[in-house]
Amino acid sequence: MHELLWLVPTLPLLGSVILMLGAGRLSIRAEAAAGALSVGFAAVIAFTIAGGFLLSPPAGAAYEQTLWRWFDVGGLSVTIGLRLDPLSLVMMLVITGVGFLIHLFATEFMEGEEGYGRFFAYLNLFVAAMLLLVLGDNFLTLYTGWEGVGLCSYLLIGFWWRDPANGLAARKAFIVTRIGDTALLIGLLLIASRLGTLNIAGAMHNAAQSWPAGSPLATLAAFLLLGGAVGKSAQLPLQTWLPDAMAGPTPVSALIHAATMVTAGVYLIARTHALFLLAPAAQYTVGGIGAATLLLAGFSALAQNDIKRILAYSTMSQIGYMFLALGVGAWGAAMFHLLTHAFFKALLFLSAGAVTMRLHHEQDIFKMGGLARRLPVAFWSFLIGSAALAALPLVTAGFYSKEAILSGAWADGSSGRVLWAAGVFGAFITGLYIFRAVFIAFFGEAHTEVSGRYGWRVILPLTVLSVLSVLGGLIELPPAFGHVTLLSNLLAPVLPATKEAASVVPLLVASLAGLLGIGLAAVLYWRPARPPAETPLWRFWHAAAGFDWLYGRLLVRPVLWAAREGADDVIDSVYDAIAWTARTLHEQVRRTQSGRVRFYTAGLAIGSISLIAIAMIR
Amino acid sequence: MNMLLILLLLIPAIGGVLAWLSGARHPDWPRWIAIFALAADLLLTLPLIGRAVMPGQSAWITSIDLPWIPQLGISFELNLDGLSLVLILLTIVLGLVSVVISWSEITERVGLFHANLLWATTGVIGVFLALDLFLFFFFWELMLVPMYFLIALWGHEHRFYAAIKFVIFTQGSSLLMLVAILALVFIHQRATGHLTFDYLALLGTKMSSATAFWLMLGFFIAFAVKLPAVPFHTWLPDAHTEAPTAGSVLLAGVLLKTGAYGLLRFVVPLFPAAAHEFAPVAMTLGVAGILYGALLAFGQNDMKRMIAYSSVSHMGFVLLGVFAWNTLALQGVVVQMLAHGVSTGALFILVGALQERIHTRDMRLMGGLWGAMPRLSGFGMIFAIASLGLPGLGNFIGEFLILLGSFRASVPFTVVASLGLVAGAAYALLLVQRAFHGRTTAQPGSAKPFDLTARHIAVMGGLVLAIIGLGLYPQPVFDQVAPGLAALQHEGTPPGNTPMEGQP
Amino acid sequence: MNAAAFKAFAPFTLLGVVTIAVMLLIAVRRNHHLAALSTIAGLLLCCIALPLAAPAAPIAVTPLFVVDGSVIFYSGLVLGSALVVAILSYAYLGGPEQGPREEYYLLLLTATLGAALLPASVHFASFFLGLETLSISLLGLIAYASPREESAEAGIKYLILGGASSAFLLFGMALIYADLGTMSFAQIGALARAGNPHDLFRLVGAAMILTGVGFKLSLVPFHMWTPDIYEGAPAPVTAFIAVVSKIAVFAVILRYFILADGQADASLRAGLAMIAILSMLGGNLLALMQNNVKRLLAYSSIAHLGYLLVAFLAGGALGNEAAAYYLAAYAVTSLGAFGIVAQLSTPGAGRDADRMEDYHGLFRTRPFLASSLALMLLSLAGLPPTMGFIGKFYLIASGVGAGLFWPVAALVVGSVIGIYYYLRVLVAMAMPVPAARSAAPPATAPLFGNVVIAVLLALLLMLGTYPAPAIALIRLTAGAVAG
Amino acid sequence: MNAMFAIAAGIAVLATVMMITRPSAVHALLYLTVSLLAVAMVFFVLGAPFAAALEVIIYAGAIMVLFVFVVMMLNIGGEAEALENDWLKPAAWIGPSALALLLALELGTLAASGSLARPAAAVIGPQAVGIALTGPYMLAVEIASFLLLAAVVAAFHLGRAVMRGV
Amino acid sequence: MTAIPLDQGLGLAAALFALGLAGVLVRRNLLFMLMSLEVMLNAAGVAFVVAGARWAAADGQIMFILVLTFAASEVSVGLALILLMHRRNSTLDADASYHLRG
Repeated sequence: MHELLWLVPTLPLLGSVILMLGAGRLSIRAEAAAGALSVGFAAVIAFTIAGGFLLSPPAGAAYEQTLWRWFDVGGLSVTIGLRLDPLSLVMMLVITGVGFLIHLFATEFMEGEEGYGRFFAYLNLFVAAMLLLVLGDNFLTLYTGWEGVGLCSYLLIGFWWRDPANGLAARKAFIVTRIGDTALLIGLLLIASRLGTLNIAGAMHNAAQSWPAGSPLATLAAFLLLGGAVGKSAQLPLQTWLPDAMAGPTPVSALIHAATMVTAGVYLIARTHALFLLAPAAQYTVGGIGAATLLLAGFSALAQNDIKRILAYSTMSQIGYMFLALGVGAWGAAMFHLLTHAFFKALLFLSAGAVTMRLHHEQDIFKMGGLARRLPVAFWSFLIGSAALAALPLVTAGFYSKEAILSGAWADGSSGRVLWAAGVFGAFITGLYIFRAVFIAFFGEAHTEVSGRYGWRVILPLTVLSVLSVLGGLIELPPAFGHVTLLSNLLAPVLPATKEAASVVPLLVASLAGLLGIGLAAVLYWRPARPPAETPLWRFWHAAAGFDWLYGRLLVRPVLWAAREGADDVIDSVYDAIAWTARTLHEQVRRTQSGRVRFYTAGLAIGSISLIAIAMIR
Repeated sequence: MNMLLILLLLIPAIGGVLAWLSGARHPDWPRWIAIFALAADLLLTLPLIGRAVMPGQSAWITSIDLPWIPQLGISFELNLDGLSLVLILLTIVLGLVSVVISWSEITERVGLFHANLLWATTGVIGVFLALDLFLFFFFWELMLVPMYFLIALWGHEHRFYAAIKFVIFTQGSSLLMLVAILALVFIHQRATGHLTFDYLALLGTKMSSATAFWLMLGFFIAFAVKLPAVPFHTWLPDAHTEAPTAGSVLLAGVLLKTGAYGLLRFVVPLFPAAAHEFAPVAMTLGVAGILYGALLAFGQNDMKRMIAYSSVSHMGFVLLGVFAWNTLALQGVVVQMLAHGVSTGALFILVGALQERIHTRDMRLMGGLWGAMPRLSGFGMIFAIASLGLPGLGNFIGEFLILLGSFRASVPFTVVASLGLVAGAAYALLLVQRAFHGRTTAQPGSAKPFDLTARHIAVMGGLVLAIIGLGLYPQPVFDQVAPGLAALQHEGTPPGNTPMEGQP
Repeated sequence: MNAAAFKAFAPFTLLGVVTIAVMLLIAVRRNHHLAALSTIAGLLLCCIALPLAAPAAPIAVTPLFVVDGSVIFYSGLVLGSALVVAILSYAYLGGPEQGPREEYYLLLLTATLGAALLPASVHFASFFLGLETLSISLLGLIAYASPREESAEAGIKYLILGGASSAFLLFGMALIYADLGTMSFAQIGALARAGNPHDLFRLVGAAMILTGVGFKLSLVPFHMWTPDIYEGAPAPVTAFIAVVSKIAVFAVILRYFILADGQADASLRAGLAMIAILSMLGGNLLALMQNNVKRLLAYSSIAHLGYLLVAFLAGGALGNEAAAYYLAAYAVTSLGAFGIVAQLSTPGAGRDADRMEDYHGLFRTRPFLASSLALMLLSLAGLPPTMGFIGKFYLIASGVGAGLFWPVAALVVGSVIGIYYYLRVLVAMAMPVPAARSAAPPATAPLFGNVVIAVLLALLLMLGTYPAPAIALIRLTAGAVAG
Repeated sequence: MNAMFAIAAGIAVLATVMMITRPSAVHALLYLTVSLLAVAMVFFVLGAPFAAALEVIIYAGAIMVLFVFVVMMLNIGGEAEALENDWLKPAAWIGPSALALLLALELGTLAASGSLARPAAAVIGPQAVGIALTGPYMLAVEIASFLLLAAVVAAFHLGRAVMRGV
Repeated sequence: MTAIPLDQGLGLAAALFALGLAGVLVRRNLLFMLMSLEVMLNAAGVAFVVAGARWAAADGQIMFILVLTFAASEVSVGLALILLMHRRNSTLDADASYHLRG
């Protein structure tokens, strides 16, 4: 069964190629079928493989499949190969499973849009690239997937190409993440040069062999990889692109900017945790970045009115939790949260999409209102998602995964306590901002017309994801609740065990913080009157602490200025000057050709007199 | 007597004459003659592929050495190794592409056009084959003339200016090279009493390090101009912009490669110590080219100019890689050359097609072309992202290996150079945004722009396959050029240095 | 003068006889075709006779002359070029009646005689006489009466400037004679090498001779007459001045400096190097934006003579070979270029086809001539596959071999400037045909001329791609002068 | 110093100075003739009677007659003289004269460097010259005849053009 | 009959030569220029005769004869040209017509 692994990324790729080549020739139904079914089949195969994997794990808990030798140059051999181990297995399941659901949703959501086939071509390509990213057995394959998802993200954010604003957002996303990618690439160069291989497992092995803990090279390498991770996962300081990325169609936001691609950074760090263990400084930084991002994003989410932007900031914030978990060595917890987050965030986006597709793409929560009764399906889905996001204790998946993170942080000594505190405060904010959105959008007076009905292709994904958001947490329960460790067991061969807090106190505090947030939201926004006043503080958080402004001044404007001013190529003016000199000299010497014979004779005489002088002086 | 290499030169040369003569009566004959000539060349070359890849064999696949000007120690010496072979294949293929895409663009003086095209191809093939320094110089100069005519006669508005600029830059620098060649030959003659222009004999000529430096510089400048490296690049945007599409394709795809080839074949092996001393300067120029080219590409409004500056940026990688001088970097250079030839050539073809349809290259007048020409735009997108170095496409392999190689030679240069990847993304996506995306503007001068024709689609499809092939399975290229590069590397490593090879 | 010497000198005697014969023919019957064809035949005869004299070489013919390999090469080049000019003249003058044309051929023959004798001269007397026979004949040719206004003006300029330069030349000779008591090159060299206390006379004398020679070779700063006379003279005469007189004078000065050992002197070398550099840069700069093709070629010839001086300065076997090859290349190319100008012109038109506008659209209207001119220009620019390319390579080789840094640098810079204006002409030929110009081709019968140009073109390409035979010939003949 | 030489040389120089400064062509020609005659005297003193004779006969005689003939043909009158006076402003002659002076200085310095041996006093008569002319210089005479032929043809042709009024 | 020192003879030649040059440079009338040219050539002839006297050889005088030949040729052709010029332009001003320039 494992032998079919190569089909998992290939099927979506095939779907994409078919859609591209068939552009303009296929019917809408065929396009929808090609788009959704290719991922569906991939999911089926993935789940079958997973079943096989769980029932009879291969030796070393990893299955490797080499497709072909990419290149072998100067002692560096790189293959295009896939590696299935528990970590990539989890990721593969999320990508294909959630991916399929979102594709299904999109076939209905995108109906009537121009470029229907193109949309699915890009989306399929994305799935293929994402699968390559997580399945690749070496850094270069990973990087290929990494860049591939970046490209697809670019293409999909700018899917509605007629509006230049979308193009700008798309380019911003690509270029900002490319900055991180470049750091990653340099990291790969370092690894390839110093460790002699780009195979991930091999490199990790060699690193542990040749680099002592805390060695500068290991730290440097870890920081470079972290650079890539923060770019892709929209963490500080490369977080600015994610909110703008919401310009893409909502299924895109759900798939790429919530469930899968943005978690690639988390995956990367988890994948290379051996390196981070050698570089404590880098690991602390990971945790610090996570904590800072989750707070920053939480506050920013509070100051947004656009439902998708709220969700975007919440994504940043939740990935911050995952980073925090990675920073404190709670590897399993990070992956657990990644998993549950994929469910409930996809659910949130899809239900938000389900709302907006009935509201003529109105995304301002203050223009919604009272939707709970009019769009019950969307309401319940959104509510379940919000509860999971706010980690409503006991009944949601988000609760268990977030508790796992916070418990890991609590257990990680004094610096972990600080991060724990940040996480708890973040939990409070999360409850506040998401239920602010729930109350404003779904309760109170209606402001906008609602039209149409949902088809099964919308309802089915919402239902499945709702179920997963509720029950998904049960695979991993803390000691206080029966200590189920299905996921940890699965991941045990690839990730070190997570430290867990023995005490119940932190758990209670964190639960209470979330509830407090929800409660405060209920108090404040049960009867929302009008959009918030634009105080300086509000503007500050609305603009996510002004990073865009700062980067604009520091980087974008100078480059634009230089490009505009330098467009005529200053170097060329040097050559122009030479040409001008030649022409001027020509004009000057040409005057000597006056046509007057006496002048010419004088020239002759002068020449001769000079020659005689040279001969006489010598 | 192995006539193969001579045939390789004779067929396009004679084809050129025939094309010229036949053009007066039958406008289509020159096209077919050109296609047949190039196809015949291709057929001759194909059996050579895969030869001399076994270790332990001589790097030369085939060679020929005829007396030419025996009085001056000059012989008609052609040698083919994997590197030459790969570049010749690129030349022939892009030559064919040029013929096909000129079918509807060139309607005046068809005979002369194809004659020049074939002669330029002849010159370039000669450059890649010649191992006698004089013969090399002969071909080096020979390719200049038809290229000049291609730009000056069939170019756009400022074609004369651009063509003359092109010739003056190249000619000025190549005369420096001639002086250096002669000085080298005389030094060799004084040392051995033997007057010869044979490259293989001149390898390892002993001279003082100051002399070696100046001679190396003479060669370097000639190749740096052709490459082009900052600050000798300014002819390129003009030449590219004003040339007809086929001219731009040949310029970008093939002519620039002769500069890189010269650096590889001559500069470093002939003057190993001087070249290694000079490497930091050359790498600085390379990095400067990468960033400066990208910045200027970003600032252009003329689409062809933008692509031209992107070429400067890409060739900066080549310069960086050559002077990193290790297997990884050199292999990267080869792939980068091929990939740049394909991707930039393709972009020029698209701009040409676009200009044929909407009569402008100014991106301020474009926008939203995706609606009217989805195929053209789709291809444009593919090659734009190829040129920004997306993994899976050929350019990435080149850039990655160059960076990996140069990382071993110098970390700071590599780090700065990799910023070029970000800059590349900036201009490539801007191109896509300004031309294909955004609001549809009124297209000047055309009622209804039509999408690519079948002929163009076939060509572009082929180029897409080529760039993907290079990106996903470049190993045949590596195998093909490895022996040649190994020999070069052996020559080009100064005795004191241990080659930066083997286990990393 | 014994029999062997007489035999060796026979080609020159023959040329004299031909001149007299043509004169008598004209006296008997004035006919353009007759005069032209007899001149052409006579020159052809001389060309054939020259190699037949080879077995006797090297041999001294009175103290004034010598016949050796170098003479056979350079005089052969002179005679061949004169033959080409004669044929071009026949085509040029072959139009409708414009007055007497027969004397033209007579003057052409005397000029050729003077020029052909120069490479053989080894004495001031023969040097001077050959030079002045050439000059006086040229004076007549330049001013050759025609409706063209400029001819007379050009003649006057040549008269005054040529006279002044000849005076300088003579005075210089007198100084050397006063010092050394001999006018034979070889004896001067012997005395100079023996160590003469009054070197100053010899050097100043050489400087003044250089003035006269520099004038004839149109080297900066003695060059100013060149464009005016080139423009004013009829096109075939321009070709004659540009090629024949240059070859002859260069050959004699080469011999003088080799025999009299002038190259060994540092100050003279410095002066020559300066002249070379000034000529290369000045000539090219003057030509840069020139819009008259004849003037442009004139300026370019200034530069080319400057290039030649590099080989001259380099000396040695390689320098002499380079000079010989470059002169041959220059002869073929310039004859071709001016020949094409002549082919496009008629004396009846009032002026020659020398404005840039006359060349617009030439690729379309006269494809053969345009393509030929294009190749000639490429050769002048030193681009392959032409003789000019090999020639320039040879020159740079000699310069580099002799370590002449500054002259070689000037050569490179000059060549780069040169490219610009040669290509300007190419560009002009590629321009659209101006509507105003009448499409009627010139009235002359250009067949002869076209054949000659085709032959030159063939030479240009053959020796440009396979120069080995030419180099072998030069080694056999002109290389011998390196004594 | 030989007095004869000094006087003749002085007359030659003075007459030449006069010649180049006279506005009237006829006056200038006369001065030139005087100068040439003085030079003939110098030749005689130098022991070259044949050269002296030729100087008188050909230069002062034949060539000057040609000039006179042309001056008469052109009928240059007072109007032209006024024009010449106008042209002979200091501004016009100072520069060229300085140039000529410089040349004179150079050549004078050279001559006065004086290291050349004083020649033996000997007369080289017509006979010696004749023998040399028919001996080593035989071909020179032949070529000189072609020089004259060329001059005759050219002058004839141009003169005929003058007559035809082209 | 005493021998004249060479420097004096050459001095005379130099003076005449320079004067001739001055004449060519100063005068605008073509006739005068031609006359001045004759002076220059004559000066060269003087130099030859002086040199010949030094070496007591016929060569100097022979060169003088050749110079004379040349001078005569030059004058004859030159005068014909001047006549032609005058016929066309009605002036002898050397600066009057200079179409050929640039």
